[in-house]
Amino acid sequence: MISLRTDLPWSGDSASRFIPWLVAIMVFLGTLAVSGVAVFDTILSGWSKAVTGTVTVQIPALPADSEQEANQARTDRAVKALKDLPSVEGVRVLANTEIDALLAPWLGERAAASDLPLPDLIDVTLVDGSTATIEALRSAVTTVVHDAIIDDHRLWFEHLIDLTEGFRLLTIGVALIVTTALALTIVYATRASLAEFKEVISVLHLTGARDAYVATQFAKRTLSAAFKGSAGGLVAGAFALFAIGLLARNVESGFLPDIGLSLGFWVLPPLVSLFAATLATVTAFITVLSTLRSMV
Amino acid sequence: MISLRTDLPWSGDSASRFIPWLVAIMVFLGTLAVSGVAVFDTILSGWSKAVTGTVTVQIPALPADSEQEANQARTDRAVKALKDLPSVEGVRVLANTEIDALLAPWLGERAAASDLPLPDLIDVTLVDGSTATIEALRSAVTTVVHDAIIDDHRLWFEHLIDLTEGFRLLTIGVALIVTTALALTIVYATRASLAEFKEVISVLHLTGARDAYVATQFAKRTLSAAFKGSAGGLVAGAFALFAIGLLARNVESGFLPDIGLSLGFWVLPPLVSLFAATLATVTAFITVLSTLRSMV
Amino acid sequence: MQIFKPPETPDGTAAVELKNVSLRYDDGSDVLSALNLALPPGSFHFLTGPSGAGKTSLLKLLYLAQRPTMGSVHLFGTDVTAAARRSLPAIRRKLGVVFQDFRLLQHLSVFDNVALPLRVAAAPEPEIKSNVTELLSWVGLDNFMNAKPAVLSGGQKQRVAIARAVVNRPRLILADEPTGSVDDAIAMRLMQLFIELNKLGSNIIIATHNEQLVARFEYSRLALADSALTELPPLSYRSAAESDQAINEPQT
Amino acid sequence: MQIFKPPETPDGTAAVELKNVSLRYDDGSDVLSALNLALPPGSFHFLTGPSGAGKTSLLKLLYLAQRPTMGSVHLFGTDVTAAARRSLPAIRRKLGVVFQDFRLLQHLSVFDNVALPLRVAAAPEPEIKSNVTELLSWVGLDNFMNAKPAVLSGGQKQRVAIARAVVNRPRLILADEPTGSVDDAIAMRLMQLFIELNKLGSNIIIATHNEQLVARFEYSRLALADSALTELPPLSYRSAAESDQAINEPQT
Ligand SMILES: Nc1ncnc2c1ncn2[C@@H]1O[C@H](COP(=O)(O)OP(=O)(O)OP(=O)(O)O)[C@@H](O)[C@H]1O
Ligand SMILES: Nc1ncnc2c1ncn2[C@@H]1O[C@H](COP(=O)(O)OP(=O)(O)OP(=O)(O)O)[C@@H](O)[C@H]1O
Ligand SMILES: [Mg+2]
Ligand SMILES: [Mg+2]
Repeated sequence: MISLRTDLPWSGDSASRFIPWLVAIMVFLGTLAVSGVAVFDTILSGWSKAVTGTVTVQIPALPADSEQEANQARTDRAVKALKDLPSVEGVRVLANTEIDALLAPWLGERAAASDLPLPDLIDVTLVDGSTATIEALRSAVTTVVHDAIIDDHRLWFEHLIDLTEGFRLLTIGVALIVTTALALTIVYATRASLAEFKEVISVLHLTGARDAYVATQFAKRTLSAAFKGSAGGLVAGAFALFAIGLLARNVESGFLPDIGLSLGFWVLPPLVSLFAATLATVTAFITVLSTLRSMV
Repeated sequence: MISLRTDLPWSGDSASRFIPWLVAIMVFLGTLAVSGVAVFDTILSGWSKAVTGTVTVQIPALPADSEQEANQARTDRAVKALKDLPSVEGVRVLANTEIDALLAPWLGERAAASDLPLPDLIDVTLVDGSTATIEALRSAVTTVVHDAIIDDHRLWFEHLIDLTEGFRLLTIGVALIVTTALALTIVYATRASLAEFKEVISVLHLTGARDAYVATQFAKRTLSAAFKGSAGGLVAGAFALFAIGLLARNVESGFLPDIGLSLGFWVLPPLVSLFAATLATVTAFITVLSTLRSMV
Repeated sequence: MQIFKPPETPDGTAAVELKNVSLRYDDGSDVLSALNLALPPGSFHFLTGPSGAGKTSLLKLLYLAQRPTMGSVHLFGTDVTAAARRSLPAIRRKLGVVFQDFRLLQHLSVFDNVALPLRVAAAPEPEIKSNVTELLSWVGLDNFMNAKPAVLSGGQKQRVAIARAVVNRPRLILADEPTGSVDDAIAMRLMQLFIELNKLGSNIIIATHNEQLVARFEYSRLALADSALTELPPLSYRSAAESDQAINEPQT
Repeated sequence: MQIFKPPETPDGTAAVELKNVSLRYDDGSDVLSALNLALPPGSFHFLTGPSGAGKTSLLKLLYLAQRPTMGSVHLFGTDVTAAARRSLPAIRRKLGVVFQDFRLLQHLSVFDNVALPLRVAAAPEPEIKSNVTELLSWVGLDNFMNAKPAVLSGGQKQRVAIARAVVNRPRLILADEPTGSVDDAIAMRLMQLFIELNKLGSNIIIATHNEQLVARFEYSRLALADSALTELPPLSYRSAAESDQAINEPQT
């Protein structure tokens, strides 16, 4: 009976005005963030380990009338130059059978049997996380073999993974910063609202009200405000996710792993919304109780 | 003299508590957004139009002992199947000289001169924006030529562009939503603070103060609060940009165009910050004046 | 001419006791210094003194809005200066306070303002309704039950404040200038309310600088001056026939 | 015994004029109905009436915080009910108002509160300093210049409110119960202030229900009752020797 009554003004103070907005923004960004992270994770685990940090260097064969040894010397020079680079972990010259396998789709099974001068291929494994090495590598190799070709497609792909991983981290970082800022703002909002109600609270106290009586009213108020905002944020977030979904459909399914069914995409947003509402309420309750304790 | 004095409480009200936070969040997200958009733009114009919506279909040559006509028939079958697909705009069989040019880096200048059975290559132009066609294409082609190979790397790249473009749009969208929400919140904050000061303002009025006297004090207050927040947001944004910079360095320069020197990356964030502070101040000034007019 | 006499006050533990109480605000000199006082249960006193003498400050000590800088305050045998914060609400529910500046809750109706002490103490709603209604009609505000304080006149606000202070039949009523904003007729009617409650056993302390009012009642005075408290006999001067008349034909 | 007499009031345009003024709040019946009044420049009146009669409401009409439901209000020859919003500040600067609930700005010091009307009118700072200081020492608050209103006693707040109302020598002073929170000695001193200002030419209207106070002055009364206004002669009853004494030996 009494607990349903309100001795606090239910509108017009900072907390009740701001908390819904703050929680809404928090839930909106949180929803985007967890979904984004979930999507990035799925993409990453799809692309995953298949791609290792390798580059292929191709040493074109000299015209047939040159000596066989000259070809071998060119390849050796390139291997030596590569081995000298600090960013190179391992170097391996592909056997002719491997080259045949690579060329098979282009030239059919009989490529190896032909008298065609096949290029030598060198598999270069790079030191983990080494950056900007492709140019160094290119210049090192072309210095010794001017017409060597660096096939860096795999590296590109790997960098793509790096970039996605970066976006993932950035998303988490932004979400954390924004969430912290907004949680702090809720503390401020509650304090502001307590300050505004100082007079009312003091009258309640002097009339014999207990702290719990006052704090419960505040917490309920905040809970209702937070749920309002949280629902709004969830709806806005859902719209944004729908937009992302459209985007993702635009990208061929072979390129991006299927993200529609991943757990994070559908389960996490409501959890975020619940978390935000709870965070706001608990924050408000603690702030109120500790402030009340310092009053007469 | 008088304009420097304040008859309004300078702290403890909603506006002065919240506006710095709100503006800070706005500037932070705005900074990330414009920088993000600038980066995406640079990347996109770097990758740009070089890549068109094409797929290459490769019809391997039959063993040399088969008839020449059989090869031609396979290619014709594939072309017909491709032309029947709604998602295909144009189909073009590459001339032998073009194939020679493509193979030159692999096989040297003399490939065409050799008796090697070269594959036929078909350039397929896809209808703009058609999605999920690669599988349809693959199945259509392999039904008629079982060992046809679809080279969809270019398509992948194009999809990458689509994805980046999507991120760009999403960034703009999120920035717009958050900015609007925060601008609204500033209107509310100002109204709340006017409501809190109703008594003070009424006393000022009754003492003979003009609207401009009151509104100017509010606008100055908001301006100072907004600049405080805007500076904070800019600093936080700079840190985030620094983090992005580290990420970008991690990605090889050949893959991502150089983003460090692009205009947007360095000029826009301060503009965002100025914009946010101005928006807050003007919003507050208008809100105050229109509210004052409705008072006695 | 009717002079109001105090009832016999029974002996027993003092209802209100100050032991060597001093009060000094942060930055100043003593507002109250070394006060000693013991009021028996059922007493009725005026608290007088010039503006700024410390009347409100003394009442604040009694209604636990302020702790003394030195000494101790005892209410109904409990040392409230030493009491745990937890136990204060129970003590406060035995007090009724009329604040000098009313302190009505602006967002609550007149009815809800007066009902507040009962609600805080979880009284049953029907009891609240009958008590509050009766009291509001006694102070002449039956027509303002649902009005917000903002629309009331100064005197009307004061009457709401008084009704709120006495609605839960407190054992100690502390009224700070309770008749400062009303005319003489209503003042006498409000005094009558305090007298009735006093007859039912409540201790009453009324801070006032209205000498004409004090003069009409044969109640002792607690006089504050120069930070010290002196207990004085009732004012001998008494004004006139109007007092009778005012009480017998109250105006609203 | 000294009885204060009003100065001769010069003829001319009425300083304050009500023409058939009625006031009704949103939801109720007429608080004021069909009032007519014309006060010559330099007049001094008490405004009396029981609690809730509409004294504050009438003053609100005069200080432009409320528009009449019907009729027109004229100040110094200007029809303020018809005046553009832009021109109101200029008129308000000729008014000094003591609000019944003081309305001090809590975040400003006593000095700044009193200085407010001068600052709003862009008076030079040295003039502000000397005027405010002189006035504060007259009302006995020299020691509270830098205090915030929250730490003042009820009577001290009232004196700050009065000082703020009169600091810019307004042509019309409207005081709502200006002596309700102070003792008789200070009340007489404050009345002396109003009398001095009246002698310098200000019109004065003091709303009060303190009959003892009214009785000491030979000023006419404007009596509000049942929504109507009657101009009554000065109260014949006069209380005693204390008035002389209070004015000649003011206490702080
Ligand atoms: N919170 C406070 N902080 C500092 N000083 C205070 C505070 N409250 C009151 N005072 C000072 O203590 C003195 C006594 O104030 P108090 O309100 O008790 O007087 P009072 O007797 O009630 O006067 P009045 O009749 O005018 O209401 C005053 O000088 C006042 O300025
Ligand atoms: N803003 C308002 N809205 C509605 N009714 C109001 C408003 N202000 C005053 N009233 C009503 O108008 C009547 C007159 O009020 P007013 O304050 O003018 O009385 P007063 O003569 O000043 O009384 P007091 O001596 O008690 O201060 C009262 O019944 C009051 O409830
Ligand atoms: Mg007091
Ligand atoms: Mg009034």
